[in-house]
Parts: sequence; structure tokens; C-alpha cells
Amino acid sequence: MRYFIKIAISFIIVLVFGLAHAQQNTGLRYIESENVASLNPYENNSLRMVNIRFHEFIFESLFRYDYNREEFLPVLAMDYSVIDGYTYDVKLKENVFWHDGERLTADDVVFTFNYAKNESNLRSLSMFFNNTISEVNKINDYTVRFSFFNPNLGENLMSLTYWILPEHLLSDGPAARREFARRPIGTGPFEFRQITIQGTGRLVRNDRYHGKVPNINDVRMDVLPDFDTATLRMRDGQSDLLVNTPISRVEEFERTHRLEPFQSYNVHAIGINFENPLLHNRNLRRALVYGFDRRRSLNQWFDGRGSVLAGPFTSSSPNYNPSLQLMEYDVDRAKELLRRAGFTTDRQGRTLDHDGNPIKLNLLVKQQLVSGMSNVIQDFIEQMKAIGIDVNAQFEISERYERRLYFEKDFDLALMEWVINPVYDISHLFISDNIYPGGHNIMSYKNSQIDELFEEYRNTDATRRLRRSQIMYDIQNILATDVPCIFLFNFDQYAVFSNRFSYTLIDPFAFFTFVNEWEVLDYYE
Amino acid sequence: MIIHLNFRFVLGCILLLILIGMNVVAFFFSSDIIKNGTPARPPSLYLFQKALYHQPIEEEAVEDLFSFSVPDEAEPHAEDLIFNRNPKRTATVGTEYRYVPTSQYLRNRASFWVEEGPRGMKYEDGAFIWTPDSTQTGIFDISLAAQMEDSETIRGIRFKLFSDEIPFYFGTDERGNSVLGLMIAGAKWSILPGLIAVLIAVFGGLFLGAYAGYNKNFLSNFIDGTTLVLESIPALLLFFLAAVIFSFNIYIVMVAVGLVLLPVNINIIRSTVKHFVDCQFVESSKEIGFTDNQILFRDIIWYNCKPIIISQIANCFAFAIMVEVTLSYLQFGIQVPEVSWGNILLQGKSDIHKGEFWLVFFPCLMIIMSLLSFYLTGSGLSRLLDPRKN
Amino acid sequence: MSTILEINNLYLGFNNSQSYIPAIRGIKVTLKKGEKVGVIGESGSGKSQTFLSTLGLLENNPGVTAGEIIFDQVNILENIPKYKKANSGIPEKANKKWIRSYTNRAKRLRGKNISIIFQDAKSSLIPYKKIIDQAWDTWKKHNIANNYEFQNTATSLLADMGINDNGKILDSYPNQLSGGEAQRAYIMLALLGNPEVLIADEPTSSLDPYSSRKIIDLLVKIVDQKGLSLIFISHRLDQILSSVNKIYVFLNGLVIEELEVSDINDISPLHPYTIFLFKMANGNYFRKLRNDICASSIEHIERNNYGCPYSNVCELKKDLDNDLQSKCNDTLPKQRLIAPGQKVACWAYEK
Amino acid sequence: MITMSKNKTNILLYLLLKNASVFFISLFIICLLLALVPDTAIPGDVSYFERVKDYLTIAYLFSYDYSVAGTFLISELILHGSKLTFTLIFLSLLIVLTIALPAGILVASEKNTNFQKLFTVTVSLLSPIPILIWASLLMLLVFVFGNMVPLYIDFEDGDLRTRMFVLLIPVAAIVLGDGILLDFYNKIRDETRKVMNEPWLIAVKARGLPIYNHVLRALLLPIFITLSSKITYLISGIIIVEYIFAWQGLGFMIWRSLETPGAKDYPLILGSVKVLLFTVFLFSFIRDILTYKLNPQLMK
Repeated sequence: MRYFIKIAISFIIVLVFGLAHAQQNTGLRYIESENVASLNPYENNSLRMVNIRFHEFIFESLFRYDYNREEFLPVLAMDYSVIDGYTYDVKLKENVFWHDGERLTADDVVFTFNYAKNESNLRSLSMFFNNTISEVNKINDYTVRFSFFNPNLGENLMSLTYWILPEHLLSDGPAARREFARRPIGTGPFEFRQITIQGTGRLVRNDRYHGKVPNINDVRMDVLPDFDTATLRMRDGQSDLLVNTPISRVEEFERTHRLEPFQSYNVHAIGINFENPLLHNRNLRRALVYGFDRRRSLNQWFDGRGSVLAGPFTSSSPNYNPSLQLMEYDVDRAKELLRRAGFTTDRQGRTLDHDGNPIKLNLLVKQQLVSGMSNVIQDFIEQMKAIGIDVNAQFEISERYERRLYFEKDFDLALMEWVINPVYDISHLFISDNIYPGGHNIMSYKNSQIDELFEEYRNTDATRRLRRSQIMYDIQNILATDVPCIFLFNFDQYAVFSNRFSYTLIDPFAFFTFVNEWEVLDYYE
Repeated sequence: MIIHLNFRFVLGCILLLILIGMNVVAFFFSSDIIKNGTPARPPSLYLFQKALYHQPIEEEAVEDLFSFSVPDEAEPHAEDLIFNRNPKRTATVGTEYRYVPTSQYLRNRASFWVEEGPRGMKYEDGAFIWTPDSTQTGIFDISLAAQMEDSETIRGIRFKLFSDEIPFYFGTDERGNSVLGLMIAGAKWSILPGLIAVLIAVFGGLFLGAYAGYNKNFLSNFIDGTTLVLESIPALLLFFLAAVIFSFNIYIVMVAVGLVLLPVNINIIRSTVKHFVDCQFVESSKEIGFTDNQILFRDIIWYNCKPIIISQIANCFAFAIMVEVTLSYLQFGIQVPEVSWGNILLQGKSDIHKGEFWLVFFPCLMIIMSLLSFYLTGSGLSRLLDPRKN
Repeated sequence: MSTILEINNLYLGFNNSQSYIPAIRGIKVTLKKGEKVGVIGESGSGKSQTFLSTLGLLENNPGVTAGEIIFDQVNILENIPKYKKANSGIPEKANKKWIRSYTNRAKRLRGKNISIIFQDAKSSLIPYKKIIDQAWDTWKKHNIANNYEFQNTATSLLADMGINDNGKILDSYPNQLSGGEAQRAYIMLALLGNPEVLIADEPTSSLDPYSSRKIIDLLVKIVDQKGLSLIFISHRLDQILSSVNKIYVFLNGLVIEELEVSDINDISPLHPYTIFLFKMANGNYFRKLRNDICASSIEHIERNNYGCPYSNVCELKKDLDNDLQSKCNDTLPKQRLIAPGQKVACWAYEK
Repeated sequence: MITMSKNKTNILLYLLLKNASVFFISLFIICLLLALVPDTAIPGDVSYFERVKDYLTIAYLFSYDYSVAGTFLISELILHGSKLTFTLIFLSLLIVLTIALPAGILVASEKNTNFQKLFTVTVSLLSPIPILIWASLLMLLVFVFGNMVPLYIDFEDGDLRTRMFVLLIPVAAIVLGDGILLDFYNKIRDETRKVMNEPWLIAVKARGLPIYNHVLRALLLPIFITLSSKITYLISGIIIVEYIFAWQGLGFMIWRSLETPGAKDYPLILGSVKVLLFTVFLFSFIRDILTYKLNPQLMK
């Protein structure tokens, strides 16, 4: 009996003094919210951001597209020469080695593109390669000849910005592929060490890296599904980097950590379903915009970190029309617009439509929201009630949300979020021939003028830059006045670093591209 | 034994009455329970606020009068700290806000003044006093300064002061809704949905269990088989499917809860009925001429199983509340515009490290209270009616 | 013939926080080596409780409040805490430490020195173990665990019991045996620890007359053969009269009469209650019964907790003078030696 | 349900058959339910019955190879997950028994002392509180006082002290939550009281033999009965604790693969569900055997 008492007391002591001090070094420990799906970049659902970020450590591509200077910079390749519009010759760097010591040769490049075209089960990627690249063949050990289907320089070079895989490891059958998926070998700045079932990934510095050898000596990725526990760990100092921080929670780290901003291309909007005849009325749509105080919500819930949108583009994208004026919050204007649209209001202040019953709109929302948006929705519902429109929120899990949005079109308003792709093409959202079940034009918005302008934009050559931006300006003006959807916010994006990291440049679409240039102070503050 | 029993039953009834009261209030005055005030205001009881920031506000040395920069050198050592008490952070319109900065001895030898504060706040005979009028509501950044006679360094502290018309005793959430109002509004999910689960689980359990226990034919074996199968399916999977397929309709989820609880009740009723069927008094009443149903329901169920049924009803209600709170916590139960304890708990969990504990503390308190109320009344009542005990 | 077990003025009582209810109020019992003692009394008069307390099986319900139990010159109830007035009815917190020491001392006697045979043998055998395993456990506890010797003693004991095909009995489960067999098996178990005192607590009440007569003869034979001393508790006088040499009569926690039984027919009990018991047994057999003071019928005796328990219906009391009558009603009668080998606790025989 | 049949093997076969049929029928029902889960990755034209059919093939033919993620074999994932989940389950059951067993026996042997009243009141007041509330309160306490977050990540590379600390908090949440402790305690106390008053036990005591082995033997069956009835609540409790403390066990895997949008990992879900159902099967099978073996009337 006495023996048990001793055990119990030792338990209690442990409980009270259970402080955990992980040992500090110059390593980078960052937190993700979900497990890395697959270590082979050409396997299914590898296009999630979590995988892309993890693959950036290990693999490298021939070229890299720089969004600020809008040009392709060489990584594994030295340069490219255009023989005629359809074939390019790419010269590889000489002294590049794989992590297991093999030398990078043209065979690897040829094998990678053939593998991606026919054997990869990532349908979207292999379809893209088969449409753009006709064939790839090797000239000599360090030059590869690519022949393409159409002469569009931008698109062709874009297809060369995908990871290169080692041919000597993957060429002999599926068993080798399975082994590669467990221990990937690349040419990147960091070597893969180990990934546990729990999701903790470990990488070690590649000292023979052909570019600048990184200062960080090892990288550790932890997976924490719950964001609150992630914040607690950051405050404890057990982690250094929080990659995707919800914008409403950034202020908690303001005084204790370093916030590294990077351009953000996410657009939040409330889509309007044009199949509902009531919403055809332009004054009603404009009243919705005027009736919702977007600036107050942005300041209150997101600390003002972002900008209210007047059009589909974010201020940092090149074709942004600065002369667009924002429809500021103005309740009387909204009510006046409703009156002009022919809606009457009853005693309780509810607006009645033409045949006399109060307007009821249902707002389709995805279930697990970015933490601040649920407050925005509640604000929206309250302020719509103020101008007499009764909005009720319907929450759905992401599968049913997408089915009701894309296929059944069973919604009046829908909270949507889209990311403008690197080539700033938003035509697929507003072109009328995208209005089929599953098409991207969710609002089923038909405007012939917009269609013509987008068509003209596609045909003008990339060099006539002034003409293209003028077309974009006209499109934005029309969209701003025609209100296909209520454009809400574009939030700034921050990565939260601990103070040990002094210089940390981030590429918005490929987070860890410049990880080898990051500087770490090697003492623990 | 009698005294002990009453204590449990009485306590349970009190808690149950409070819960039903909250439900009635939520039902009738549903619009104006939730009062609005300054967002994230701490509960106005000073005791709570002390627990809120368990270490007092840091005191900073001030270079010049106007800028309050945070000094780099180490913490000011304790003996020359002046403001060594935790200020009250909430004020109500009309009532006087009072903050006594330090002990009597220091107060005589130091001069205090309000560096930056709302109109009408002044330092008078040892305390900072301010009575906010009706226009002064919202969050004020207060910075107070003090200087000892013998030293020329000025010490100052800064904190936020929340002033409202109503003293929010339970504080407010990030949208400014009063937590007390949220608790009352959230109470409507505790009894109404539970009713459905009780109807299915208890009455289903009663009839099926009695039938399965009483006679031995194919149907009773079938019932035994289904209870075994239903018992082994993980409950949360069933709730997840019910919530997802019917787009988070809490009443359909309660039907799933009823199904999960059905096997437990069937087993209990069946074992008691089987136990009594072997007794002599069943054969004797058969000879007298009672019909089977009469024996089963009047003799066996009504006299012996009454306490069991009541404790089943109580457990069923408690389990229904638990399921509703858990699902809302995992964002699969009640969605945002509606108010539920699970949502507030989830919202509160993210502010714990900032010290704002009241969004976790009060929902937990309410959940514990409602569960205890059902549980205690159930077990108290079943003890009261138990023929064997007294 | 030295006295092996002696219980004098033992007080037992139910002592919970509200009240103190006396169960045994001062009992004096002596048992000599090799002697066979009969104990008679109505059920609930505390006869089995006194002898269970010698082995500490009562678990303080009722608890021992005063008195001494001496077995082989060792007093089990030594330094018993002083209880103000054992019969006063004032509750007192039970002294836990002393109770533990008392039960430990009593534990040492169990099985080795004193063993008990209970009423219903079938329910006092372990239902899920074979008889041989149960016997082996008891044997292993009290003697050197040697299988060969165990087999011999077990079979010889059973043979004494009059069972010859003992193979069947030993390896069967209790619920497969008949009443008589179970009782014999249980007696064998009780004797395995070769105790000195055997307490038989109504062993025959659940058996038919024929097998109970056989059981009693067996018991007497074994006791004489092994030289044990026997305490035979029963509420049927006729069964035990022939095989016992001393009889105690219990009533409501008191020994009201103690008489030696050397020769059956010249027994002359003095207390009306014992006279009635003897008449009920087989009245005509005893010549010296004084019918005049024998009670007519005893359906219901009101308990008189303070005076003589029999005082409410006593015939002797009618012709006593009133101060003796008041004594009868409120003070406990003392046991007094009237004739050689005969004591009675009754105020009528005061002079 | 246990009919009196002649020889022993016949009984064992009957019990095995009964529990195995329960296992397979509930697996079948789960496949039916899984086919109802909306999943965009599945093309629209696949009908409900086809989905049920291929889930059944996955479940019954034990045919799985790589998880959707591709990095690990399903068997590795399930092995790791069950290792975690069963450490939680068995450790919490162990602690529940080490608390309930002595307390039940102690309380049963002494007539209502104040220790018994105190213990009964505290346990019955603590137990209706669900695991979710216990977990969040413990998390709050540990963070405020220990300034540390007990997550599974520290478990792997922490030293013994952090390991015990990280393990202890979730287990404490399970032990205290959902009325598990109360049920065991009540059952054990009632059973010991019943056994203590058995006449044969007093006879054993009278022969000077120890009684604790008989008491424990009599308690074995009721413990298993409560265990097999509480196991389903324990599983849904485990899912919540794993979600909050980031233990990647079976429950968490089921929940996360059902919750994340995109292609759902059905082999993983069915694999983990099978393991959980197998534990339920095991517990009820042992319970049936014990009911048959320990029950004296059925002794042949």
C-alpha cells in the first residue's frame, strides 16, 4: 500500500512542475493545419497548398515565374532559346546534384515530363501538359528540346515551372515509385529526412545545394488541426512560423512576434443568383451594396488589415482600375433605391415586393468559416434587416455547399471566395458561356458587353499592354455599376514569425521559394 | 437515508426550475434578452476581474510626459513600484468608478494625476474617481501617472476601461452581446430538442423492452439482435451523418440520439421484466385471470419499473444536452446566427490565452448546471419511488 | 476436566449513532474439555450471536460492549474499553482500533481451535468449487500441505460420516449433493482443521427427522471419538436431550437456567419457561415436572428490556410480595446455584 | 439469450457466432450509412447502391493498399492510430478500475461511514459533466498554471516527464467524464454488498480462509458487463478528446477524414471502424463467456 502512495505523490509533482523546454537551435519549426497528403508531386490531390509548400523544400523546377517583374527566372535551367515559335531549346546547369549524389541530366527532365503527361494520376495537371507540350526529347546531356502546340510564350514557359523528378529512381516500375513516395529525392535546398504518421515532417539542409546554401540547418513541420492550440504553442515559443494565420487573429501576435506581410490575391464576395427573377432588379442589387457597411466590419473584425473591394481585382494586381469609386455605406440611398425599384414597405419596416409579400433571401454559407467571417455575416443580416430585407443564413458542409452552388444553383445569395490566378484571368467567372451546371459562372450573369470585352482581351497580343489594361478598366467599370456580386474584402496575408528570424522574403504563390535566403539569429532570445 | 435523499432531490428540483425559468424567458422575451454593450467587456464583479489578469498591469517608467515608450532595461524592481494594485476595468453610467492605486503610506509621499482619460476623471484624496454620464460609453484608454517626492522618475500605467449603461455581470462577447443574455437564449436548446430524444428512447425502450422481456418468440429475439447491433455502432458517427445530411437540423440529430439511447433502455427494461417474470406472483395472477398485457404493464412495469423509467428520462435529457453541446462545439450542431452554449464555448476557447476566461467559464457552468439538474432530479425521484428502499 | 471455553457476563448491543439496543445482557457459559453442551431458546434470543462472537464473525453488528471470552486461558476480549453502563442504552462511539484487535485475536481461533457448522449446509459450501478443492484449501491453511496425508484424513472422516463411495462426493459440486450428503461434507470440512471446540448451529433444522437423527448420532460419535467438546445450538429440545450433559436455556439475551443432565428422567427444571419447553418436548416422559407453575401458552412474550424478560407472563411472580415483584420488573435477575449442577436466574428463588 | 445446450464447445461456438454476426451486421449498417455521406470527388452518376457495394468490398474483403494520401499504407495508419487510441482507452479504464474497485469494496464493507457519503456525493456530482467540458476546463487549467499545451506532438520527442504529463491530461478527461467512474463504482459497490452477505462466504470466513479471492472473482462478471455497455460511449468520448488534444488516434482519423472536403479516405474510415467494432466484439464476447462460466447454475 505504501508503494502506491509514493507513485501517486510522484504523479502529482509531475503535474505541477510539468514544464517542457524543447532545446533551441537554428532550425525552423512551422505549423500546418492538415497533414501533407502526398510526397510525390504528381500523385492525386497533391495540389493542396500544404503539399506545395512542403515540396518547395525538396524539389526544383526549370524556371520560376516572378509575379512582380512578370518574367520567368531560370532555376535548374541556364537559359532557353526559341528556334521557331513552336520549339524551344533549354540548356541545364552543369553542377547540379540530386540529394543521393547523382548528377542532374537531361534524361531526368525528359522522364519527368513524359511521366507527368501519361502516368501521373493527377488528372488536371496531366491534361494541362498534354494540351500544351507535344513532345520532349534530349539533344545532349545538358540540353532538352521542347515542342509545343501553340506559339503563346507565356503559357509554354508556365508549363516548365513544374518540379523535376529523378529518372534513376522512378524509372523501374511501381515498387520504386512507392519507395520514392516514402523517401523523395530532389535537388532542392533541403533534404527529406522523415515524416511520421502523426504528420511531423523533418528536413535537413542540403550542403551541396547549387544555389545559396540556406542558413537554417533543419526544418520541422508540425500538424495542429486546431488553431487555438497552434496560437498557444507559438506563444510558448515551441514553434517559429505560423503559415496561414486567419486575419482576425493576427493582432494577438503583434507585440510578441514579427508579422511578415505578402501580397494577397484572395477575394471575398457575396454572389447574387441571377436565376432568381427578383434579383434581376439592378436597384435592389445596388441597395444591397449600399445597405451593408463593409468598412466598419473590416475595421472591427479584421483590425482594418485589408481593403474593401469595388471591383473583382485586388489593388496589388496590375490591371487594377484605380479610378473605381467605392459605393460607400449609405442607408437612405439604399432605401431610396428600393423605393425607386418599386418595393413598398409595411408597418414593421419590412420591404414588400411587387405582389406584396416581404422579401426573403437565403444566404448559402460554407460551414467551417475563416474565424472573422461569421461576424461579417451576422453584421450583414442585421444591416439587411435594417433596410427591411430578411436574410437567413443556411450553413452547409463544403460538399453540399459546392453541389448547391455549382450544380443545383439553389441559393439567392452565397458567400464566395476565390483566388485570382497568377495570370490575372477572371474571365471564367463572368463569361456567359460558362453558365452550365458545374461552370464557374456561378451567378449565371449574362452581359454581352462583358463577353465582347473579354474576347477582345484574349485576342490582343501580350505586347500591346496599354490596350489590354484599357479593356480591363472598361470591364471593371461595367462590373462595378452592374453589381453581379457584392464585392467584400481583400485581406492582407501575414506569416507570423518568431523574433529569431530577421530576413524572411515570401512568394505569395510559392511560400518557401526564398527559404534559402532567410536569416536566423542563432541565439534564443 | 431520508435526509440524504431529500437533499439530492431538492437540489435537482431547484436547478431544474432555474433551467425551465430560463427557457420560458428565452421563449417569451426572445428579442430583447441579449443586451448590447462594449465588446469583450470583462464581468463587472471585481473578484472575476482579479482572476482575469492574474498578474497586475506592468508599470513603466516614463521618459517624458507625453510618450509612454516601453523601456528596454529589466523589470523595475519591486520596491520602487507605486501602482501595485490591479485596477477595476469596468464602469457603469451613473455609479462612481473608484480606484485606490496603492497603500496609504505611499499615497502621502507621491503625487498622482490622470495623464489621459475620459472627461471628468480626477484624482481626489487618495483615489481616482469618475462617474461616467450617459454619453460616455465605450472603451477608454486610461493612462495614470505618479511621481514620488524624492525621485524625479515618473511612473505610469495604462489599461482599457469599459463603460456601459448596464453593469454586465457576466461580461460580453466579441460582438458586445451580454453573456447572461446569451446563456438564457442558449437554454432553449436544452429542453425542447431533448424531448424528441426522450420520446423515442424511453417509450420505445419501454414497449420494446417489455415485449422482449415478457415473451419468447421470434420478435423478441429480433429485438435482442437489433439492440446488440445498435449498441455497437459508434454514436458520434451517427450524429455526424444526421447533422450533415439534414444540414444541421438539430431536431433530426435528436432522432439519432433517441436511436442511440434506445438499446440501453431496452436492455434495462428487459432485464427487470425478465427478472419478475420468473417470480411466483406472475403465475398466480395468471391463474386469477388477468390478461398478459395487464400483468405486464400493471404489475411489472407500473410498480417496479417506475423508478427506472424516471432515471432513464433524466439520463436521456442529460445525454441530449451533452450531444447538442458537443456537436455545436465541433461546428456541426447549431450554426452562428442562432445562440448555443457550444458555439460560445468554441468562441471563448480562442481567447483563453488572452486571459478572457468568462466565455469558457459561464457556458461550462450552465452546461454543468443543466446536466446536474436533470441527473439529480432523476436519481432523487427514482430513490423516492423505489418500493424496496424504504 | 479443565474448562476450555468460558464466556462470563458478555454484553452485546446494536450501537449506532441514534440509539443503543442491547442484544445480549450478561451471559455466563462455561465449557469443559470433552463436554457436550446444549443451548436452547426461541429464535432471536441471541444464542447463535454469543457463539459467533467467539469467532468475531459478527462484524460489530451487534458489537461487543463488555465481558470476557476466555479460550485456553487466553482472553479474546482483553482490555475492552470501559462502557459506562452496558445496559444503560446510552450510545457510545465504537472504538475501531479495539474492534480490529479483537477480530484479529478471534481470527486466530477460526478453524484451528473452534469451528462452526451452519444451519443450511448446501448454501454454506462454495457453489462454484468442487468439495475436494474446498477441503484442500481448508487443509492447506491449518496443516502442512501434504497431499497424501490430506487424502487419508478426508476419506477417513467421510468414512466416519457413514459415506463409503466418497469418490463421487469429493469431486462433485455442492448443488449436485442431497441435503444429508452436503451436511456430512460440511462437517468433514469443519473437522479438517482438527479443532478442539465444535459449535453446531442448528445443523438439523432444514433436514427431515430421520436424517437429522442420523446426523446427531454421527456428531456425538465423532466428538467422543476425537475427544472434542461440542456446543449444540437448537430450538428442538427433544433431539439434543439424549446426547448432551449440560443444558443452557436462553431467553431474550439472558441465560435464565442452566441444568446438568446426568440422568434423563430425574430432571427437575425450576424456571416456568424451561418447564414449558420440557413439557412441549415430550411431557409425560419427565416425572418431576411441576405443572402448577408451568406456563399455559407462550404465543407472544413482550420483551422486557430492563427486568426479567419473562416477568410479564410469569406465574411465579403472582404470589411474590410487591418489592420482589418490582425487582422482577426492573432489575435483571442474577444466576444463583440452587441445587448441585443447577442454576436459575429468577427473583422467586431469592431466599 | 443463452440457451442451455449440452456440451461446452457447442456453447462457445454459439457465443462466437452470435457476436460475430453482430460485428458483421453493424459493419454492414455502417457501410449503408457511409454511402449517404455527400462527396464531390465521386462523379454524379455513381448510384447509392454502387457506393454501398464498393464500401462492402473494401470492408469485407479486407482489400486495401495505399491510403488516398499515398505516403503510408492503410495498415500503418491504422496500426499507429489504434496504438494511440488503445493507450488512451486502456489507461483510462485502468485508472477507473484502480479508483472504483478499492473504493467500491471499502464502501461496501463499512456501513455508511462519512467517507462513503462523501465519496458517493462527489462522484455522482462530478460524473454527469461530459468529457468535452472536462477537456476544455483541464486545457484551461493546464495553460493558466502550467503555461504549457499538452499535445501529442510533445509526446514523441519529450522526456519521460513531458510524456507522462501529455498522457495524463486526456486520460483524466476521459476518466472523469461521461459517468464512467460512477457506473463502475455503483456496480462494484452493489455487487460486493451482495457477495458479502452470502452465507457461504461467512462459512469460508468461519473456517479462517481469506475471502478477497472470492470477492474479486464475484466482481469479475459485473465489471465486464458495465465495460461492454460503456464501450460505445467511451468511443465517442475518445473522438472528442483526440480532437481537442490532437492525438491522431482512430477516432480522430475517422472524424478528420469525414470532415475534410475533397476525396474522403474510405479505406481508412472503414479500417478504423472495423478495429473499434472488433473491440466491442471482444468485450461482449468475453462478457458472454464469463456469464456462462462464472454462473454456478449453468455449471456442468
